[in-house]
Amino acid sequence: MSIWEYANPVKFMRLSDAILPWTVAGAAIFTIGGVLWGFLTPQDYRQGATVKIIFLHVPSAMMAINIWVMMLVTSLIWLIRRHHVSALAAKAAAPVGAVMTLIALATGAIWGQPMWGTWWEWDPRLTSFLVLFLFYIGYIALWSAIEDPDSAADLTGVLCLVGSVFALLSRYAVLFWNQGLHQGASLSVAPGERMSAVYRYPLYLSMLGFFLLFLALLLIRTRTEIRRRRLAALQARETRA
Amino acid sequence: MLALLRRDLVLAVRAGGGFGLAVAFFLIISALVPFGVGPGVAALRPIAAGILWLGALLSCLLSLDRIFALDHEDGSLDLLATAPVPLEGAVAVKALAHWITTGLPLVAASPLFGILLHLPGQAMPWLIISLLIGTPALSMLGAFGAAITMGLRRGGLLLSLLVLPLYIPTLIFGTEIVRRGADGGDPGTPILFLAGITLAVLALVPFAAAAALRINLR
Amino acid sequence: MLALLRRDLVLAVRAGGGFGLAVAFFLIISALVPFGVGPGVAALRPIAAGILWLGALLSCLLSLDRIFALDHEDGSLDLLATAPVPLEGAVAVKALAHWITTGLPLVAASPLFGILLHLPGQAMPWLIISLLIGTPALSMLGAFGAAITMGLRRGGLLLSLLVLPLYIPTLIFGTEIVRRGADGGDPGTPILFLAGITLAVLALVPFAAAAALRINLR
Amino acid sequence: MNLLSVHDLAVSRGGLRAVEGVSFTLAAGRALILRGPNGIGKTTLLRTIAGLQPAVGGRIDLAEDAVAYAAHADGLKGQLSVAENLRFWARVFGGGGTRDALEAMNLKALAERPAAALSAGQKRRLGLARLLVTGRPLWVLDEPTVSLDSASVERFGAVIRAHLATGGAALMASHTDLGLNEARELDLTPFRARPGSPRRPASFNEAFA
Amino acid sequence: MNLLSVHDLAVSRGGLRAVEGVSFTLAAGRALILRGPNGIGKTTLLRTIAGLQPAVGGRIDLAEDAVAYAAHADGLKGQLSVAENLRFWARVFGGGGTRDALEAMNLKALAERPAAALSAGQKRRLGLARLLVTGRPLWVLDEPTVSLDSASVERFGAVIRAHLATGGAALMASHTDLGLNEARELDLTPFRARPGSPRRPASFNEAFA
Ligand code: HEM
Ligand SMILES: Nc1ncnc2c1ncn2[C@@H]1O[C@H](COP(=O)(O)OP(=O)(O)OP(=O)(O)O)[C@@H](O)[C@H]1O
Ligand SMILES: Nc1ncnc2c1ncn2[C@@H]1O[C@H](COP(=O)(O)OP(=O)(O)OP(=O)(O)O)[C@@H](O)[C@H]1O
Ligand SMILES: [Mg+2]
Ligand SMILES: [Mg+2]
Repeated sequence: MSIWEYANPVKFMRLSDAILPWTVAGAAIFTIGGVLWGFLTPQDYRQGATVKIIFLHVPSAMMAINIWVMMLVTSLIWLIRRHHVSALAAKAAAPVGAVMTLIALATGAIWGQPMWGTWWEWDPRLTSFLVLFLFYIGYIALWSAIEDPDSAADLTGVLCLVGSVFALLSRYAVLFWNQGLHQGASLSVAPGERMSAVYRYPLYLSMLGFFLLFLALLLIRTRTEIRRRRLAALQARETRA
Repeated sequence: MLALLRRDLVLAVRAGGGFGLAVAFFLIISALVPFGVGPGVAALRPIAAGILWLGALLSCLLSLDRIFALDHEDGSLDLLATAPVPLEGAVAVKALAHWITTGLPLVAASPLFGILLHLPGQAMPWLIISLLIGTPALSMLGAFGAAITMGLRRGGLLLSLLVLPLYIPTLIFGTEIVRRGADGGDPGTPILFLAGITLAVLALVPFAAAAALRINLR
Repeated sequence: MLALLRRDLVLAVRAGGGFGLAVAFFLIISALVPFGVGPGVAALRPIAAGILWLGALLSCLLSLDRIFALDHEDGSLDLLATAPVPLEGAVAVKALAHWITTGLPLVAASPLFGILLHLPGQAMPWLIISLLIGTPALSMLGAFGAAITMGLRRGGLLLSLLVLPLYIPTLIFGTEIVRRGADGGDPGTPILFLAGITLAVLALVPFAAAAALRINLR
Repeated sequence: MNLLSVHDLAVSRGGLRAVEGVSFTLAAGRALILRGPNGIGKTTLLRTIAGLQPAVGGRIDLAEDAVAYAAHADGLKGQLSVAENLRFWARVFGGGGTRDALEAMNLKALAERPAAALSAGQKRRLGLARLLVTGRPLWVLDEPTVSLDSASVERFGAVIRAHLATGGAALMASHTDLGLNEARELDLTPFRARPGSPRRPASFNEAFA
Repeated sequence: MNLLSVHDLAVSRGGLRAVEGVSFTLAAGRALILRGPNGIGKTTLLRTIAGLQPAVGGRIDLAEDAVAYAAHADGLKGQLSVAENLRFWARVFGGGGTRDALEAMNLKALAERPAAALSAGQKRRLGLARLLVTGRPLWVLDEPTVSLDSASVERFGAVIRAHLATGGAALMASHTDLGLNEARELDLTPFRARPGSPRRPASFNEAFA
């Protein structure tokens, strides 16, 4: 059995058909459960109720990065092994990633208003996220601009490769750029170690929820994409004949 | 005429992005400026209005350069010139289509970029108003420049050389409105001037642009 | 290869302006910024380095968008792809030609614009050095973006959407060099980073760009 | 009734006269094919008659909004489908019948295909179909059968004949046989412009020659 | 010796196979003309053989750097003169003899004219003259005589014959008579690809159909 048979769109459809309901259900349960549990936690002594936004903010921020990594991997699979479903998965993931980035940015901004007194600060971490968002929309725009699906898949794949390198590079450049003005520990909440279990467990839960949410959306969007390609292919064949 | 408008809009949407593209470009410019001038509020606030207006100018430029050149290359312009629509009207419609795909989304999204660049809150409405009044003139003047440089193979830089000086009055009054708005001054006078410029441009420039097109078609 | 370089330079010169055009664009940008942000030394000095670098980015963008598209449309690229020159080499040569017509004149003229924008005197050499090191990367990355958007009819805005994010590291290190130079700091580290980026870009990006061209030619 | 009458026409390209002293008339129901070697000035003459450039001498009489012009570039937008392209021109010219036009040039099967995905001959067929939706009586065509296969050339001949039969006229330039035996031919070779300053220079090149 | 041999070739355009099962060989001194209706896949086949796109099936055997390709777009820069255009391609291909090439396609008189100021047929003549300066043995030509007047078509025939006589070969697609009686013809109509999923899909359209 060659690698191609294994990566067959029909097989993918069958497999995804089987696991999709479970993923959707898991996503619903864990996301809603995690966020709700988070909202029922006691108020932080320093930040008050605003801390609760962390249950949206951190999972979405993590997913935003992870989705780009996943796109890089699937793009590579497409470029090297010409696995069509893989290219479509990358295409399907991009808008989800962009929305996750947007959620992270928006919740961050909403959080920043009470915490820092400003909606936006050119903090290295926030800036890196903005840059990541730029890469996402460039990638999406390129997909939508090219008509021919094969060229579009190839070109976006190349862009994803080069873009990944530069996204990483930008992150370091941004850190370099804004060293002096970096927000002190007094402003930004200290990471994990000071976070008590009260917050940690609901956070883990909503992280899992967000991951499942992404998986469900990815599967649904990839399936739609496959169906659309199938329709286009049949139509093209009909007019050619 | 309506058919032309519809076609240009459809083309803008199909040829990648359409409405979102100008906003995205604006977002990038807003992100690049702090990289260039430094991240602090102190550095950004005073220049925010100017940068936002410059961004509008540039996104206009980048999207305008080929609106006539493409129609020229594929022969559409020859056919349009022999069609029963006045060329002046066609120019105006093309500028309108351009404004809808570039200027309008920009106006709508501008408060967001105002936040990014730390534009003071009380200046926001004025930013929107100034862009709303000013951007139609940008599209129309850009169309004029595009008509003049239509036959040239690499018009990009040359076009900006021709058009940017024409943008100066709009830029001056546009930023002045925002600046006065931010300082709590009275932006009435610059608004009047800006509106006057835009109206005059919309009324007169289509004729100049159509004349340039006719010359280039010969 | 040399023939290609020569042809591209001749074309750039004949197609209006050539060397002067980028400088003129730079001049306009330097002239527009004070209109946008206000004319005082206090307003201009802190942002001068950033504006100059942003101007370099933009003039690069405005002149790059069609370098492959034109060759594609008139069929030259098909012929070049079957010619006994590696496409990677052709890409590199085209980027080089672009740098000679845009980057180099900019580097040469930058002190003038530094004066216009009140850049402190001791920062001038650093401005020149940073541009000299950084602009080749801008041309090469721009060529990559142009190769990707080659087949699209209106690449302008999309190209900038793809390319400007790639310019971020160069922009950051480039302005940092000038800023440190102006403050009397040590610009050694950013210079090293900038040179590293440029070298890596020059070594690797031609392959990506040639791959994109091949895909677009199919 | 004459749809077009040309009297002592002189046209110029690049600042130099190409042909001069050309006179002919074209009545409804007639077709005229311009012949002549490469570079004699056929394209220039046709563009002048279509009103895209001014004549430098002589007179062109034709009704306003009578001309439909078709040249090498077909005025197609690659991102629009075949039907959309046609519909656009139908709207602009206030004509109609895109369905018949598609039928006439055998483009029915390709109607939903983006124009960028057509072969050379298919593009040309679409360019010719456009003529049908303009509703204009006088067709001015520059090498209309380039890239067409023989079946399409025949089809095109039938379209022209139908157009002539309904009171239209056609002025064409071509190097090949269009299969229109009823069409007159006019060889432009004898009208090649002779050097020598004309009374009133039409351009910089003539003014300083 | 065969300059080109094609075995069971399948080519695709827009993600769909156009023709498949095409086999032929082309020996030095021979010419082959591809025939077939519009849209059958002649251009696609020629581009595949020129190496501009990958074949989706079958084999193409030819020496490296043997092909000179010429299509509808002539690869001319309007701002360069005729001679400069030619000289550029001569340098790129390491060939030479631009003077002879100009002579052969009767472009001597136009040598200093910018290419933008040529008529359609003159441009095409320049595009064909380019073939002579490549020094390549295998010419792959897509509708080479479009826009040429009959004198130029004859001239082109003579050029091809001279190329064949010096050990070259030519593969052409055309709808018109090229005046090359010694050339073989190959009608592509019987090779039109039949729908049906191939073993290994070459594109999205085939993968999901
Ligand atoms: C628009 C703005 C913001 C963006 C793009 C952003 C982005 C991020 C990112 C990327 C992470 C890291 C997730 C991880 O690595 O685990 C994160 C975590 C976090 N952010 Fe934000 N953030 C923003 C605003 C804020 C604000 C205003 C605050 C609070 C004052 C804040 C507090 C936190 C906290 C407490 C964490 C979790 C701790 C950690 O895992 O390091 N963020 N944010
Ligand atoms: N800018 C210019 N300067 C000088 N001569 C020019 C210029 N542009 C075109 N010409 C010449 O004008 C003449 C008329 O060109 P035109 O395109 O009308 O010829 P044509 O009869 O249509 O030829 P073809 O059969 O090749 O299409 C040609 O000899 C051409 O070389
Ligand atoms: N993107 C696409 N999607 C689907 N079909 C396409 C696409 N691009 C081209 N085609 C089709 O591929 C086929 C082959 O085109 P090709 O240009 O090779 O034909 P050709 O034989 O050269 O025709 P002509 O004689 O008109 O030049 C045509 O039927 C064309 O419509
Ligand atoms: Mg002609
Ligand atoms: Mg063809």
